[in-house]
Amino acid sequence: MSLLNEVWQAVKAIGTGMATVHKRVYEEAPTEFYPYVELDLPPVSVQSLALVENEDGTERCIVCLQCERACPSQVISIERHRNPEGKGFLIDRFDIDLVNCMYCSACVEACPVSSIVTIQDFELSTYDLHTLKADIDFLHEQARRSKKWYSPKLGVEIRTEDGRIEKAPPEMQPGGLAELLKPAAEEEES
Amino acid sequence: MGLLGSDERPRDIILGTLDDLINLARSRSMWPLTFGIACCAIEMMATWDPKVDADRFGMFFRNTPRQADVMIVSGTVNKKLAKRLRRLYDQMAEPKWVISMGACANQGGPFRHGYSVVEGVDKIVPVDVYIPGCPPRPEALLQALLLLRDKISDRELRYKRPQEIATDYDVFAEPGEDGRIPVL
Amino acid sequence: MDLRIKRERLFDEDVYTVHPDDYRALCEQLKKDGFDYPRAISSLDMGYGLRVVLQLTRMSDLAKVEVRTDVSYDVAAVDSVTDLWPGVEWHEREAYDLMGISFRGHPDLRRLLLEEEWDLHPLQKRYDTGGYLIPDWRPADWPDPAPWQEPAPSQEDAAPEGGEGE
Amino acid sequence: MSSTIGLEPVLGRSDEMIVNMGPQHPATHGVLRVVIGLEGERITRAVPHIGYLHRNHEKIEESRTYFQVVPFTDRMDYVSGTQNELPVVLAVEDLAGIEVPERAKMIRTMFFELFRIASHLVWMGTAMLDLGAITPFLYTFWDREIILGIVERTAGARMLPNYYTFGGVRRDLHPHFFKDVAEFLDHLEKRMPDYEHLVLENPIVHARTVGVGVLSKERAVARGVSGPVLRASGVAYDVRKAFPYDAYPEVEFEIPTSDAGDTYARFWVRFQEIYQSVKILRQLLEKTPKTGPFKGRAPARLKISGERYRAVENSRGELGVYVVGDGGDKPYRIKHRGAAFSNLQVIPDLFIGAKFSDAIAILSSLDPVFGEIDR
Repeated sequence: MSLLNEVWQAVKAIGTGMATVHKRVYEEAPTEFYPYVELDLPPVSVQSLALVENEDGTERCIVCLQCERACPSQVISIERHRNPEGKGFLIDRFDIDLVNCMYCSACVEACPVSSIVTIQDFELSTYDLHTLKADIDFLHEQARRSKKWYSPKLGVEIRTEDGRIEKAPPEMQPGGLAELLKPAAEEEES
Repeated sequence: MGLLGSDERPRDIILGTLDDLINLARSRSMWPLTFGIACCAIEMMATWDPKVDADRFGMFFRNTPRQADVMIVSGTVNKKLAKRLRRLYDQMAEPKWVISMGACANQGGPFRHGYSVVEGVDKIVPVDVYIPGCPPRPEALLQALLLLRDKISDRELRYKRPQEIATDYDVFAEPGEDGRIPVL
Repeated sequence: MDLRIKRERLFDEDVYTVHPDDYRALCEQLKKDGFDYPRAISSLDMGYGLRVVLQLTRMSDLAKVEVRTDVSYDVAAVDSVTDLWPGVEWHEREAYDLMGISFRGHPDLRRLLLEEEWDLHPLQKRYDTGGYLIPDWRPADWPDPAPWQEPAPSQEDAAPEGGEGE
Repeated sequence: MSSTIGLEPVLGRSDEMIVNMGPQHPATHGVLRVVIGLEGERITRAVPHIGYLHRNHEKIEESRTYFQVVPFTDRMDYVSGTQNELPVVLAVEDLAGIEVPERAKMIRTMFFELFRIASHLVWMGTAMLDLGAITPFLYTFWDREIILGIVERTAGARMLPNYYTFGGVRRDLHPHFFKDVAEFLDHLEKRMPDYEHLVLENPIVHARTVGVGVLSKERAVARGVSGPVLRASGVAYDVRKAFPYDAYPEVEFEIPTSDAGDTYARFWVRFQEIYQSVKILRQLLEKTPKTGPFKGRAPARLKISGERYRAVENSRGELGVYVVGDGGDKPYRIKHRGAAFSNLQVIPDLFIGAKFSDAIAILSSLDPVFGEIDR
């Protein structure tokens, strides 16, 4: 009898397994077909770093070296000199070693003017590592290419079709729920 | 080799097309080695999950280096692991390629200041494609695999990689007097 | 029992600072008191010597206790407690590996994380090259260990707390 | 019992065969190496070798400020993401006296439980892969991607988000977070019966795990194991209940335990933990205020003196940290107590006497993650 029982167990197990798997056949496949379909990543997603300029092309960065101090991986190196006319500093060199960066966005948290931002461009694989030693031109280019970026002080910003920089609507912002709920509450009061 | 690889070769020679054909076959059936090291290994597994699904490109994991073409170094390589990694590389059959995945494998990443971490897997094995990120998202690995596919299909037909890595690591399996690589 | 102990209360746990010679006796006492769950053995480089910190829990009432003992660099060894709590086996090996504290009576005191050929204990502060870039791992390139070592303070003199019992 | 390395394990006895498993082995979940002595099918000796992923966390963290330490801790137990950050954050908050808003605690707890589910899903997929089943891997990673998507929308990264900080979390929740999590929980509850069919009720799993690798209660406690491995041996020890932290005192949940102590019991306990996590998350979705402060006041330069051991219950067990501050902005010493580190010590206990094929099942039931073991 035990043999029969075992055969029955085996048949039952195969049946259960097949039935369970069979249910999924009719579900929609979650495959995103990456290289053929462009990926829409959340705007806060940290895939790379960039250095944003103002709309008029001037530098947002005030070279305060906060990001260099905050970096846990110690990949940011900046050289600066005092502005001969006016206040502040000017950049001599602004390098981020994107190879060794751990993409923790600590530099973005530290930046007081939201100049250094996180962007969603993850397609940085390369045959040659030297292309990832980002200098200031590389970082500006990254910012010009990207449509949206994130920094904690200003939230998500987007670049419009005509090149202007705007704040993204609240449903894209972290913490945007507060703004989304606000009008509803006011309507209830009124 | 020179004829096959050079640009001056006559286009109408049938060898050229065979060359391309073999490269096409190789580039469309890259079989990576199941060798997860650290955080990136989880993302490497996720590249083969239903969402990203690298199976679409004819890539399947092989558990033994003898059957694998591509080694994905997915994580920090330290000095203790370096010898083993090199041995796995030596065990893979030619032609073979290496993808360095993530900051640690590229240049030691955030751990490069430590005492036991190798600053870059390219000190141990020759690397074809580097992926930045910590860890790179699965699509980034897929992009790197596609880059490698382009590289394989564009390049000349190679049976053996030249010994381009010179290093002071005493981790290489040097052939002994009888020409065989010594075992542990 | 006549143990050289200092006892204090820190947050929610009892902390015993004990002379290294009495470390084993205290651990036996704690084992008898029902502390059956070993959480961890930590090790510190105190500047004047090395410290072993053993953390225990009693499963019945979840009381936590911490045992500290300071040893000098010269005699960096305490008795192993592996036979009391087998769970500290790897923790002791790790402390030996990274901090250079030997555990007398440990059944299998080998390096755990580093390779057997290494002859340095990297978590000691003397292997700190400015807290930044550690250039090379080979022992020849490490800083000369001579200056920090002299004069080697004796255990009772150097320990600011503990040593003499109360 | 004591494992000696020398010529003996290499040469073996005349009736013994030495098999080397790892560091490259598809079933070791990383870079574990176990030297196994066999007599026929029976394992007579098992010597685990670790350290192939030793990346000197503790030394590097001594040269980083407290804020910079947090992203490093992410890389320890890389399957369970933010869970690793919490012990350091809690210990420093204790020492510096930083107040955490209630809402921040709840957000932290929600992420903690989301990552517990994610980690157990990874375990389920890889454990079944070890036992020869490929389909559960595809299904669990499918579901795990949903969790990672939720995490990425708020925290910015999928796996290692560096989300917790001293006094709360780094940024506020995404507007759709509550909806996303609720949807995911509904989805998971629909999927869980499938997983039970494929894993717990699977006769092959039964045949390979029931009665295999039994760890007695006393041995488990003495070996210092924690988490599901300890609870499968019948000890109801859970840091979330024993030494509550964050929002755990405010939610109701049970500690699933099993008295069997075998591999199947460890599988079963992890399943029940997923159910408990779902229960906790449902309560927190109700309780958490939609808006409010997500971060308390923390000084920009933390200077800390004193020492503190804090532990949390991560997916593998008690993840502790022993922070020693000397008054500077960098820790004097940080010692991480890895949960899987202690759990893995039982390899000789469980392996010896088992069959060789059982070794794979036992190892997958321990669920080691080497970032945390080797650190």
